[in-house]
Amino acid sequence: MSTDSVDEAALAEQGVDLEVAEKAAPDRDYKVQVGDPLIQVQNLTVKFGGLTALDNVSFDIKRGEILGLIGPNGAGKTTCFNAMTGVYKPSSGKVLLEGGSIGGMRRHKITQIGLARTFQNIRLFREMTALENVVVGLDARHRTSVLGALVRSPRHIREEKSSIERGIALLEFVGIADHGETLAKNLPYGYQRRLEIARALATDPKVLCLDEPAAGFNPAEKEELMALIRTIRDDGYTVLLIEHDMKLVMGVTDRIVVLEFGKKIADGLPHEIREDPAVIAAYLGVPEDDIA
Amino acid sequence: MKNFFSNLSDKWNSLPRPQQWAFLAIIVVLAFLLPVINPPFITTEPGTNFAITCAQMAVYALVAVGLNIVVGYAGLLDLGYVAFFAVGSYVAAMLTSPDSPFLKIPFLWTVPVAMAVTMFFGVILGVPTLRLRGDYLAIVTLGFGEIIRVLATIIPAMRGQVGFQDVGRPPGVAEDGSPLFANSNGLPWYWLTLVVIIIVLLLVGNLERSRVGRSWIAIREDEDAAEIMGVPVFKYKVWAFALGAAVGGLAGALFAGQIGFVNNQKFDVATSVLFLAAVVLGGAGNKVGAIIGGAVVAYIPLRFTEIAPYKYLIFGLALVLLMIFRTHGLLAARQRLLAYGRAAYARLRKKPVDGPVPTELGGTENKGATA
Amino acid sequence: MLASLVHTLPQLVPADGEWISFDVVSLGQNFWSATFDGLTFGAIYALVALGYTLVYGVLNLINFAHSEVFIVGCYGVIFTLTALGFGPSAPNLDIWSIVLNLLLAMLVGMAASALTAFLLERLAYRPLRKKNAPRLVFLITAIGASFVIQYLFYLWRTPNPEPAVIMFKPTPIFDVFGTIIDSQQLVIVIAAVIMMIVVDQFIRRSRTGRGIRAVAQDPDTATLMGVNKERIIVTTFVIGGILAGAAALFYVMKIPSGVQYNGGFVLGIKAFAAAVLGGIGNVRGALLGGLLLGLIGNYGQILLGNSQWTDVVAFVVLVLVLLVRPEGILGTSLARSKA
Amino acid sequence: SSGGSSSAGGGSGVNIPAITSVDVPKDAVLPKGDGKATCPSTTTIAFGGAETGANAQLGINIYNGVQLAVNQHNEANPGCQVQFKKFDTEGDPNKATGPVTQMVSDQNILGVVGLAFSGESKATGTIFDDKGLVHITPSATNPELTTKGWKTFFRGLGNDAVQGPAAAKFLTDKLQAKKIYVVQDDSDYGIGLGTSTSGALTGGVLAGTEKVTTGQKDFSAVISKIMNAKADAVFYAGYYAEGAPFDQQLVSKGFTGTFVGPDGVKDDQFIKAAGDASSIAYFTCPCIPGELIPSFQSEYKKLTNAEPGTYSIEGYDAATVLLAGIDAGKQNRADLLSWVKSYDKDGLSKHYKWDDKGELQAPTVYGYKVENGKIVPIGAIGK
Amino acid sequence: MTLLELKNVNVFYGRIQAIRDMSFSVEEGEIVSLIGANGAGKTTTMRTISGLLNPGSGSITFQGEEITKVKAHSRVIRGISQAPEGRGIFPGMTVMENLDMGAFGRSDKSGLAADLERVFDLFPRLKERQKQFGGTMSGGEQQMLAIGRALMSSPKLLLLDEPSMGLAPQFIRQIFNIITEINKQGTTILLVEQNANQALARAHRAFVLETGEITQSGTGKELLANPAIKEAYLGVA
Ligand SMILES: Nc1ncnc2c1ncn2[C@@H]1O[C@H](COP(=O)(O)OP(=O)(O)OP(=O)(O)O)[C@@H](O)[C@H]1O
Ligand SMILES: Nc1ncnc2c1ncn2[C@@H]1O[C@H](COP(=O)(O)OP(=O)(O)OP(=O)(O)O)[C@@H](O)[C@H]1O
Ligand SMILES: [Mg+2]
Ligand SMILES: [Mg+2]
Repeated sequence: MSTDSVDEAALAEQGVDLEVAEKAAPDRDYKVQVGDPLIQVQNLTVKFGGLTALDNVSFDIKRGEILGLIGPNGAGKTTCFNAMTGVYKPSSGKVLLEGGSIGGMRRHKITQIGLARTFQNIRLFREMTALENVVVGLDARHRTSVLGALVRSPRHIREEKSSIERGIALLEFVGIADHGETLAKNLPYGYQRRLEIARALATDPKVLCLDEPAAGFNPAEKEELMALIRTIRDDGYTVLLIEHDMKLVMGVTDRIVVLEFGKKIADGLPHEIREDPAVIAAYLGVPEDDIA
Repeated sequence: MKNFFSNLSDKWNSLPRPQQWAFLAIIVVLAFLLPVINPPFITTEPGTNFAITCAQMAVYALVAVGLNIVVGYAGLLDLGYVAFFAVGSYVAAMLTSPDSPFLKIPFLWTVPVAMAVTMFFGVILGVPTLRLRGDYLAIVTLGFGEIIRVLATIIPAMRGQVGFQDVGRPPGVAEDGSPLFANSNGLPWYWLTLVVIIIVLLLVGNLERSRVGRSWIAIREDEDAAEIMGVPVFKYKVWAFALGAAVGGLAGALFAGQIGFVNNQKFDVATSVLFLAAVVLGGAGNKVGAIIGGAVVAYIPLRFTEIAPYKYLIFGLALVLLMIFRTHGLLAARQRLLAYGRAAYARLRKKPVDGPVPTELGGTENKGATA
Repeated sequence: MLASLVHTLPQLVPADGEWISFDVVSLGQNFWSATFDGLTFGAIYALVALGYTLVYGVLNLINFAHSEVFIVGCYGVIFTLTALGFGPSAPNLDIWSIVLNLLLAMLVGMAASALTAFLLERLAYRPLRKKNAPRLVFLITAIGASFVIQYLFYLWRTPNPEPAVIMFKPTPIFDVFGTIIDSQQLVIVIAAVIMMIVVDQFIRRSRTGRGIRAVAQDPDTATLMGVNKERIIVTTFVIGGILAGAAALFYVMKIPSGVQYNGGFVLGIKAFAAAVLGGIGNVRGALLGGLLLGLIGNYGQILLGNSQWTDVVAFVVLVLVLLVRPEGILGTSLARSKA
Repeated sequence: SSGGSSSAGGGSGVNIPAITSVDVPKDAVLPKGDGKATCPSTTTIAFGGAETGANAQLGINIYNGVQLAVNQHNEANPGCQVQFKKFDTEGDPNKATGPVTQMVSDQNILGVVGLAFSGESKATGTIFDDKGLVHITPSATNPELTTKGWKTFFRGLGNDAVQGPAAAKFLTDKLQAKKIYVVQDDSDYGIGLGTSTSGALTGGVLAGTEKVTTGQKDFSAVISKIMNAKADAVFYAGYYAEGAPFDQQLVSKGFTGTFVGPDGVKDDQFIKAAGDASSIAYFTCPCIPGELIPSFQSEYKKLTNAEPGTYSIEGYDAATVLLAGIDAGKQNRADLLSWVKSYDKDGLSKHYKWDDKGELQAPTVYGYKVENGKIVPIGAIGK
Repeated sequence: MTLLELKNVNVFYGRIQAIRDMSFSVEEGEIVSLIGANGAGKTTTMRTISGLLNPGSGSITFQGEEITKVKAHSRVIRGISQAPEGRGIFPGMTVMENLDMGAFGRSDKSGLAADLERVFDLFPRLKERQKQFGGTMSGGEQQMLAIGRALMSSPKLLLLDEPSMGLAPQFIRQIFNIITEINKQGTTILLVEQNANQALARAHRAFVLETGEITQSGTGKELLANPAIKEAYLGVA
């Protein structure tokens, strides 16, 4: 698409780095409206044997927002993620993306229709370079067939070239472009986390789910990450964020859902959550200043 | 030795493209001339005709290239790959040998038929089993290999150990009026197989540097993560199986033609395992390595026929020692998975992180206007 | 062209209907003897399968050379018995001297197998572990080592089978539905099952057993818990070897003239299949898989009237089981087995 | 235990005495010739067959016979030192092409003894034929081999079409078996021989047929069928590698009938491996008992430190045919080929004269049995 | 008394040098913190001390004895225990078995029951889930298990690699209290933390690691007050 239709100045004011954004996701609509629900989680329940890890949980993720998902250890956050992305089959309830159910869909399909994620325990393709990792993500949107690849069809060439442009742009976006040729397994932990984000972004998702992306970061690094997440949102992505670092969560999210023992106990704006006595009792448990 | 090889791949990668091509051309010419030169120490004569040795090395190399797709790229441990080789051989034999009741077609036509049939077998085997993980797949494929061999034994039309004689050959006569592709004339067979290898290599290279190759490697690295990143895991596994099978079938057909005789003896687990050894020896995932591995595996026993009882002892020792001293295979250089990766990495290396994006790839036009 | 192809197709099926004819009558007649023989072989498969399973559990490695560990044990047994004066005719010994001699042979067989397994681990695998070799490389090394061991015996013992050594004439013990179970079958099955139970309990309950399971799951962390990884690995190989040595004695009892330089290969593959059938990495699975495979093969062979079918039937059943239960019958691995 | 006891077991019921000598043709051609031969020092004959692999013993038996012939020839003929080269095919048709091509391309090789097995012979006959290199197989018995129109192929012994009926006759007449079970392996050889034998067993004496596999070690399923059929004789068409454990297991399950095997089973290795069980065994073989020819036996033993094995003498005789041609001045391939074609003389083991297909005109089949742990001949059993 | 001492240690991954000429010591009874950015080499240092990595050169002494060449498992028996980065839970063992593994190399079994009691007191969740497989525990629960397991070995020197990673806020504070507590009971602790505030506040001494080298050292309080460190590691609040 051409950039003419976009009010560049206005976007720039919002802090959107147009160049990167265009390269990373050329088909994206930058002028997103925060508002209508993009994902609806409806009465989701997941059981493991006798344990109900997720108990009748419902919430919406609205287009263009950063939704925080918090709760004590073992509350069911990762489980919720897994149920949304097709890793676990929910015992009951469903997940809708833009009104359509994604229940029973194959996992790679779920990604292709716009739900991408990172892993709490990093799972990169260790023997691939950083750039290649990102390009695998980009391939989710590509349509070259095996035959096309075999004979180097024009589409293959076109897609390969754009892969590299977009791949490099994404690496730049998360700040590890100069490690593009390094094997993923040899990247330091923090860079691996960034690479995971880049790879997930590469699938050009409607919703990006981040599972504890700041784990293992020091406060300074966390701040960079916050900036990065904001930029991602500003670029038009919707973000679902699981994180234990309250400063990060409070600083970056637009809205927060709180789980405890598999149940939703709160859902609101950050400042509301911060003062919610149930949340304080269940989770925060400590006066603010002690965390920082 | 270790340094020699790793330096080699480093050096190789740092060479500019034209120089790489020039080197490749020299290597290819040398490869073609190998049986003609018949180098003294290397030759397998007087035990075995060297041109035939070369032809068999080439067939093994081709097999290894095919198996490398399955094992090296997609990481699917296939212990029954010989089954595809067998199917290819039998297709060629049954469609050309006078011993077969089937209709006869010219030998060269059997090659695409063999590939199609083996591909079909690959899919038949793959669809039910490729959902199995890791070594469960290994034993199932091993079983499949055995089943194919045993069926060749018990189905009367497959003629068991009696086999098919006078398998067809490509057309052409030599000066003395004898067929050019006689079973005893290794040279044309070798050259034919070499040409086939080069074509297959180019095609496999194309796959490797595409979303197909990347998907395979991603599956090998972490199947779940690959799927969640949008890779249709099952589909690409079946593709790996089918394409690998097709190359195996191709090699089988050529082998049948060169030997001129097909029976059930060659297609046992031990041979399967040798094929696998070829791939790993060369460096799993590296197609050039696979070629070298295949050639070595075929070569060693033939080289030592004069000390016949010791040849497999030597072979076994060579395997163990090579693996201990070249743990990642002879050519451990990793595969490149991007079609325009060289330029991309060069760009990443040269460029300060925040600098403007050069457009040397010509993929996008420079928009100029940035806020 | 297509028409003539189709026309020739029926030729694949022989006219006399031999392609698949179920000899149900024969199976009925031979059912019990097939069962007992199947169980005896199954017990032998199971013991060998344990070696695969244990090593697989700890190193995630298909130890292809385990069939050679087994065959070396067979040579050990044969040599001992020959030295003790056993030969091609069953000796006239009282039961206690037979038992004593057999125990001695078993000990030697176990020692030979265990030593082979130990050397294999030391000389072939350990250098690879030091270099963090990928799994496939271990597999190929195993194959190479397999060749080496086979051909050492080939050179030493010629390609011919060893002369038969007969330990005792099986005496009938039970009569089940007209089929006689003899002392040999009984000894083999009972002894094998007892050994399996001992190993199972050892893995589950002993400290070393816990170490084995820890290394199986996460070698680095196991080390951080004070587990001597190298020793655990060696121990595992040696246990596998000891069991293979026991299997060797039973095998020689059953097939006195079956010891040959390459004689382990086919049995090894069957045992490996048995391990997978039961759920590789699972000790009880090995027993179950072994017995099942022995039975299935024997029934199939009789039902279909050609020994070739043994393998086909066995593998078809294996595939079917895996399709239904992708992790084998008893699924969970050594690593996951509960205490 | 009910299997054999109900009927008179062939092994115990019939006693066929061993013979202690065979007639050696008086004017048999021997390798040493007249001692006056001359030939270029490059003159070579070759052996092709299995030196390694599971059935290597047969190949070893043969090339020792050939080696003996060459040695005797060279000792006696200072003017004609024939070289001898061995080519290992492992008995595998797929591996034979390379060595055979090497043989035919070595112009010094004028004649070949081999190949040893039927399968490999089939796979390579055309190569010999193309290059006009004469070869005499001392052991490949598949009848099909002479139907291919090869001009260079000669068979130095009777084929399976001769042996099968002879074996059938031996079983029913001499051994007086009433219920015969035919078991064949999956080799070219076993299938051919098994089929021709069971085909010749007419009049209801065939109790059943069964197939086993090369490499099989456990025969319990087959054996329970045999026992249930109450057979009193088993004919095993295959090689000793499977034949020995089969026989051993048969006996240990209580079988008391007769076990008959063909040339592929007739080997000392059979007795070694089967142990006591081998005492019920008889053999048929289109081969002559070389050990009964004292001159041959002692010379062979001197060379190899072992008794002559199956086909040793056939190898020796075949080599002699070739050497005699060389001595007679047939010192190129074409000449030597026509020499063999028109050959009509006695060898140590039999008369050598081939028909136009390359089959011997008058092959004989011998019977053997096991006595005191040794294979001993019991005389000719077929024409 | 000096418990642990590193002298001129260099560590390589293939051709990459991860630790450069590192020397420092840990006195008995101390809490020493290592802080540094991602990839600075903190984990590498820990793994070198516990013996999972072998230094290319340099020496490590523990209780006055040279242990550079001592195998990792023997170091555990000598009293060095590590809760590794990434937790290292045995996924196929139950929670209880995982805890048992912690005591694998322990020679005195006397205090075992008391130690188990203490772990269960600290993390009641573990007590609830004794029979659950380690691999199915949530991230934070696994972290608790890893720390609990390390405590079960009652070590002389406890190496903790990012113990607070993945823990909910209420647990983070608790974890640091526990660390202080264990230390008071006599265990020396070497702590790697990204939560630099807490790590420095609790440490007697601390080092800052940058690309494999120690660039700053001092007491926890000193470093906490250092503006450069504040900027680099503590974030501008
Ligand atoms: N496969 C499983 N089997 C049994 N229990 C499980 C399984 N997976 C998760 N659980 C349990 O379900 C609960 C929720 O786990 P989940 O991983 O969703 O927690 P979480 O909210 O992500 O916690 P954390 O912040 O610690 O990562 C936990 O108590 C966990 O032990
Ligand atoms: N296996 C390996 N192979 C090659 N390089 C490695 C390997 N492991 C780590 N490295 C490199 O060594 C350096 C130090 O890594 P280390 O894991 O010790 O850092 P760290 O300080 O623990 O970082 P983090 O805070 O991310 O955990 C990094 O540059 C990393 O890329
Ligand atoms: Mg979680
Ligand atoms: Mg770290």
